[in-house]
Amino acid sequence: MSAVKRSMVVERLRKDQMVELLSKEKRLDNRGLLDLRNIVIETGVIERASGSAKVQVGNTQVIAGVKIETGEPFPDTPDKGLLVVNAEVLPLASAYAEPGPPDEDAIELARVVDRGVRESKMIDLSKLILIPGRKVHAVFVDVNVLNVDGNLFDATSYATVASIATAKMPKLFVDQNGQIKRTEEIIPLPIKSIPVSVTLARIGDVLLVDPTSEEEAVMDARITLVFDEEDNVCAGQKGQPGTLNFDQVKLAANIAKVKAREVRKIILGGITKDAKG
Amino acid sequence: MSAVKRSMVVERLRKDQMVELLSKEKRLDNRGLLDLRNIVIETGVIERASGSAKVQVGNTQVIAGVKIETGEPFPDTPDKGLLVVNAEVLPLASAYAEPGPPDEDAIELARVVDRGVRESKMIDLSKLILIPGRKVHAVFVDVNVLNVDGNLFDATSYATVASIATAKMPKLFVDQNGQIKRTEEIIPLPIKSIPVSVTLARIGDVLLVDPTSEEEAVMDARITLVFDEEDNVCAGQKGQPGTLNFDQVKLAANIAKVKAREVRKIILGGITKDAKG
Amino acid sequence: MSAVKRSMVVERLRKDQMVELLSKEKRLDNRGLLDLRNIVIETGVIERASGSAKVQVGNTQVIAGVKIETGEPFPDTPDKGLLVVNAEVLPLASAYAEPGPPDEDAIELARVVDRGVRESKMIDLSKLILIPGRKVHAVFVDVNVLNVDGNLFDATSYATVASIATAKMPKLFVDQNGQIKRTEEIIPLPIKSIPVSVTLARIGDVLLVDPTSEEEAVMDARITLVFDEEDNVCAGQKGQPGTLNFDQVKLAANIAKVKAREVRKIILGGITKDAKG
Amino acid sequence: MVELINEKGLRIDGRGVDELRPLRIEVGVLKNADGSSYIEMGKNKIVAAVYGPKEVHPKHLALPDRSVLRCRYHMAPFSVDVRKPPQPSRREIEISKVIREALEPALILEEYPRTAINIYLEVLQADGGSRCAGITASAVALADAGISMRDMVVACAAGKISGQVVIDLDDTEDKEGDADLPIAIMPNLNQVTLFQLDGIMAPEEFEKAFNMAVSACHQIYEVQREALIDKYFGKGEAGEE
Amino acid sequence: MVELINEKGLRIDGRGVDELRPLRIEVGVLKNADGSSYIEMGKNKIVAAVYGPKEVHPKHLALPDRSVLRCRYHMAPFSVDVRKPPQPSRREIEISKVIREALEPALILEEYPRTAINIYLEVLQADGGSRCAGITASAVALADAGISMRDMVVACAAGKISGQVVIDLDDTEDKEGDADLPIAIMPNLNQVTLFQLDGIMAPEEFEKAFNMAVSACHQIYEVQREALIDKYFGKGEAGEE
Amino acid sequence: MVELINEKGLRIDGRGVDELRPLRIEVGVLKNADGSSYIEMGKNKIVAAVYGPKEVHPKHLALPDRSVLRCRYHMAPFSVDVRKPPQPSRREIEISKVIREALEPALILEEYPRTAINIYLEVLQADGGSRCAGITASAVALADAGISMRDMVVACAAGKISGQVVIDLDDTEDKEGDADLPIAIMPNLNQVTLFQLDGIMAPEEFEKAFNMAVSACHQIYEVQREALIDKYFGKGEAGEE
Repeated sequence: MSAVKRSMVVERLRKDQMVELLSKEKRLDNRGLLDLRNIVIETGVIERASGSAKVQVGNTQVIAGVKIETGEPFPDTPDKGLLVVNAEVLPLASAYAEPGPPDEDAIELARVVDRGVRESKMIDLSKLILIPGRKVHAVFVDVNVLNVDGNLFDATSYATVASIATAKMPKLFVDQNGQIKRTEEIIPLPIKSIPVSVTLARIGDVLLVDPTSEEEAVMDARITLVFDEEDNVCAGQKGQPGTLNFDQVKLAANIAKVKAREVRKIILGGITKDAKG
Repeated sequence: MSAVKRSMVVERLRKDQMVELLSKEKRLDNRGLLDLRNIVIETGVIERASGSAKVQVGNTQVIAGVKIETGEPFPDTPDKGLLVVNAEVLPLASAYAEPGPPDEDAIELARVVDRGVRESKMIDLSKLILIPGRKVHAVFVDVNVLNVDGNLFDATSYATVASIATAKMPKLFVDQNGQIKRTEEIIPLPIKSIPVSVTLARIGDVLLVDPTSEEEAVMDARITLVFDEEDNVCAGQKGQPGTLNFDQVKLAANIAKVKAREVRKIILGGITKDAKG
Repeated sequence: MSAVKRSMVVERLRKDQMVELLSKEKRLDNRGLLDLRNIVIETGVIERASGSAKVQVGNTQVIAGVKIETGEPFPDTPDKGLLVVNAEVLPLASAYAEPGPPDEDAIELARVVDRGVRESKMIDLSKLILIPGRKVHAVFVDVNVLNVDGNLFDATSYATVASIATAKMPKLFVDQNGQIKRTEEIIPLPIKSIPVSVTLARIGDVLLVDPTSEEEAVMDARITLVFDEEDNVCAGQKGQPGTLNFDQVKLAANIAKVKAREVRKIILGGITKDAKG
Repeated sequence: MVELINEKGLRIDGRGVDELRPLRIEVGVLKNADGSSYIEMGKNKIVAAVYGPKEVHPKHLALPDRSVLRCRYHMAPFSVDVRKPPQPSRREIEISKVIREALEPALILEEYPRTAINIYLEVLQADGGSRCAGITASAVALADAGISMRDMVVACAAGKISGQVVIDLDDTEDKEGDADLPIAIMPNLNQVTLFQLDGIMAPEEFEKAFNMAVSACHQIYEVQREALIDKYFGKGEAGEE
Repeated sequence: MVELINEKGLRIDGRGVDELRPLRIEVGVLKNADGSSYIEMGKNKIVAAVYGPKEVHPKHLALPDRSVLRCRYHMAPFSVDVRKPPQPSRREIEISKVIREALEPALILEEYPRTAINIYLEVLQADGGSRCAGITASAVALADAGISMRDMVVACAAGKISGQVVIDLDDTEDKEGDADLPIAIMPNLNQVTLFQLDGIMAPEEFEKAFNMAVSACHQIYEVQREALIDKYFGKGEAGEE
Repeated sequence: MVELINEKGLRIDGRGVDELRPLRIEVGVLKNADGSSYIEMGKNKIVAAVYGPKEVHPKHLALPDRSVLRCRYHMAPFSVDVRKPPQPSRREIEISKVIREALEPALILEEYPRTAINIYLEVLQADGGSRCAGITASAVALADAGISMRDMVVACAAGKISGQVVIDLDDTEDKEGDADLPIAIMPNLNQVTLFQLDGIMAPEEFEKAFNMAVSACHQIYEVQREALIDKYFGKGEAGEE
């Protein structure tokens, strides 16, 4: 995913060129520094999944599927259902992706997206209990990256959120003998919040949103912030071996807060379309 | 198992020579194209196993052992016992075999042999239930290849079939408390059919049965067909990146059907000897 | 752990020099052949563990922690609790250690230490049963080697033994419903014996105790013997592709028996300090 | 036992015995891949991508006289009813192998010595016949990548359900039926490149099924052609979907 | 919900909202490592070791213009309440990555082309904030190994518990509290090298927490300095503990 | 506690305390291996194969002055009462190591620089003492492969059951007995190449057991010799079994 090995000279030239361009507030694809690429969210694309969403952010393409199973709670949270988010950058997504178990980049990706969902309390996990301490609903979200063109964090987050928000499952109940039975009723997950992720890159002295692969190849640092509907920040992560100064951190948080409101409408649009369809 | 890397020139010469010989209907070991090598089947060779068989097909040598345990049925087949067939080409079997988990060749081998047993309904899996939906017999067949000289598919199949056909286990029952108990009675597995596998190779325009390692090294394609006692075909697999034309497929099926009758007698002989012994 | 690849010429020179020195009964660190290095044993160093011990043998440094969980007994020993000893040579312990699962050296290390504890009957495993055949205490001892300077077998054994001997756990009981409950009472493990390990190296014709890394680099063979308080030998292991003659084996056993008495006092000191503390 | 063919001779989804499921193939769906395609065949939804010819890593795996072909057939965890763990199962490993062997005869690998060509299949949703759909999609992606080919490759299963020979089994028919016979052919060279069989058929049923599967392959081949023509020579006025 | 701050404004362990846990750093604790340190921060007990700069294996991973930095954060099985299996968890893999990225900006890796520098952290006992304590200890071990550095790196979390912003959360506060914001900074260059956030904070709380974490880092930096001075210039009369 | 020795001093299978189990060794049982053997010792049934000296892969593992010896001791899943998963257990890894170290002193590896010699042991059925039987069989297979040897290697255990010292423990005696002392020796050079001990013995019992194990090794050595003589100089009139 990041194993691109380029000639150092070329690398430096590309970066110089990009910094020069950015200093004029221009980007290779003609966007402004704080302009997002086009975001397309389609839900309900995989009938066999409980919930699913295909998301395009520019040429970045991901698909998420939710499976809801029953399982045992973790010993230290006997009163909560389970949420597991996995992400794989499929080998078909880029010339640099390799088959095999998720590498540290894919693990970080899944864990940051998971934190946004978990810490925003998107799913009320306390409502996913079947038999307290023994049987709970387990929500598995698997996200497959199909085409890489930068900003996997946001694309993966949007697909995860949209697939969870539109997931449906048969209502279960526990009979007198302690057996779990399913009813005919189909219900959604208990959704309390919709978290929205916004990622910025620092290249030289410039902060920009929604970086492409070409921008990520020369960026110094990446910062992702996730917000709920009340502008609370609920997850964050800096990435890459570059730094941000104190003002840049605060500026990034402010920019992300504003852009999150913009993306929120698009996500809600994608979710609602499904509810109607 | 197939990782022999030879000089391409030598490779081509060997193949030309083989094709020339075969065009005269001759083989390196003087067999006719449709002659099998000598097949020796010994059962009951491992006392600690529920069933076992050592099979030699020419210099190919394999040993199979059956273990019968109790386990849980798969959720989608709650009314069936379990059958698991594994095959390993041991590193002692050839200069090209490596220690480690089964490679794609060994996995294909095990799965094709498994299909023959499963699809012929050799074992009546519906009779292997102890507590419906919860406890069933699980039949594990492990096949170790001890010496490789071609046609592992048939040798592995014969050893698997002979070890299953002669396997014995204590009769179990479920007491009032739902505990599984063993009786003194020793019973065989519920056997309904004996599948017989026959493998052909295409080299140039010629089809031949029971290829040796030397023949496999130059073969274009391999085709395996499995038959039950009523000449029904119950499993098939083409292998190798070569093709067969439509007539060759049908011809192979006809030849295999006839040869299967011949092998059936040998397998039944090996099984019966054990029953007496 | 042993993957040091040195120039062969240097290797041979080092060995010649060492053999020469040893023939005068001298060692690089001025010890006599049968002198141990300084042994320091601190127990109770990890509050979150049920038991723990940090052991230094010269510059060799290891730390062991005990965790006591409940688990199911092995089917063939339904009337016994579980004991699992693991050892890892951490990558921070030496320039030659690598991250990753334990290699054959670390596995041998853990298994030999485990045998000493198990065969001396240090823990009365029959007293670790909660529900016969179904629930038992499982004692996990994990030993991390922090710095390698030879004689890991003895250092690991001392840390294991001291951490087990000082481990404490809440007393559990089974209520009428078959549920396992914990009481307020804190109890030690049922300790019956304290095994003591002593390792010797043969270099040339000389036997010496407690070898350093430099001595191990040139040793021909290593022999470890473990004794209980009545001078019974309860575990042994020769290592390295060198031999011992019959007299050397018997001599090693006699030396080890005597040195074990000396080490026993140090271990008991380390354990007792904790009991007071 | 489920009734798989009704008294009118129709199958559960209303098809006749020799009728294909709805089939749709799209070319060039992934920007990064050298060639790609998307297939829907019944409820199968599969993406195929080709990367290569490109350098081989590690180098000692390169062949001096031809390209090394690799294939990975993989199912998304959400593609089946019960979540599938992401690591490759034995089934996926076997299918990857037979798909590679089904495609290799059609490729002129000698044109690309010392390189590798990688085919990646991701099954987003699985129905019966996903290996056949995967082969059909892979061949299109290989063509999209511009790899030299002797012929297309196209695959379809025939089988036996409720005592009758039918083509293109769906999931229920595959599980509840009597036999499944997936094949792949090179449609112009009349060569079989994949052949598998699972389940019981009498010799005459086998021959009938084989012939029906060959015919079905020829129908699917037309859809492959149209998809490639659409991509490379345009659809005229029609939009993309 | 546990009451994490009492009516006197004190936390469970008696600390004020802007008070650090007891902190102790020791330098040079392992004989074999090129640099090492030991940190206790609350109940965290962590050993850090640095090996390098040294040859890279396998060689093709070496970089022509700088050293390759590697980091492994690992928890001992007995470091937490429920035994942790020894193989690295996803959490440990992520933390290893962010720690490496937190340290790299401070290292002048260009001075050591074609080499590797390995940082190993073993958490012998874990409390809240083990990644921060690990970064703080690693920076000291890197200095002890004599690696050229632009600045120290020092880390501390702030967070929100019982509605108040506090620093240096322990295990209970981390689990029962509302938010945790671990950061690492280069204290003289005023640059953030690690930034993570877990839990809900309003924008103004976020800014306050961030500022408090920066202040806390400066306090810890003093302890780092003293530990290194003790090692290299002696403690005068005082013993080692 | 099981009674392992009856009032007549006989063991469960009727043997005396210093009596070996039935022993059979066959040479050259596998066509492809450079050397091979098959041993039955009690209920142990083990095949040993030697491949080499041959090229080392990967090459950097080769040694300039001698051959690299490798050994894999592996149990078939059906070799024990409860099915053993095929992947190597910790026990198999340790035993592979001690067997390799038991054989290496007898081999003149300096004659084969830059090569590898691989020994593979497959335990088809396991009884007590399978590592000893495996060593005994391996040494025969190495001789069959024509590897230069300083001496044979032969192995046998002594032990303590029902308070008495005995040789060649079977499975029940191993599990129910007090101690097991497997050793391997070079019978002409009087050197110990394997030494392990499991269980409690007083010092004088230990010495007695050790001496008895050495004697037992000499008896087994005769069987090794006969098997090799049979293979290479014929059995006269007798058939192969």
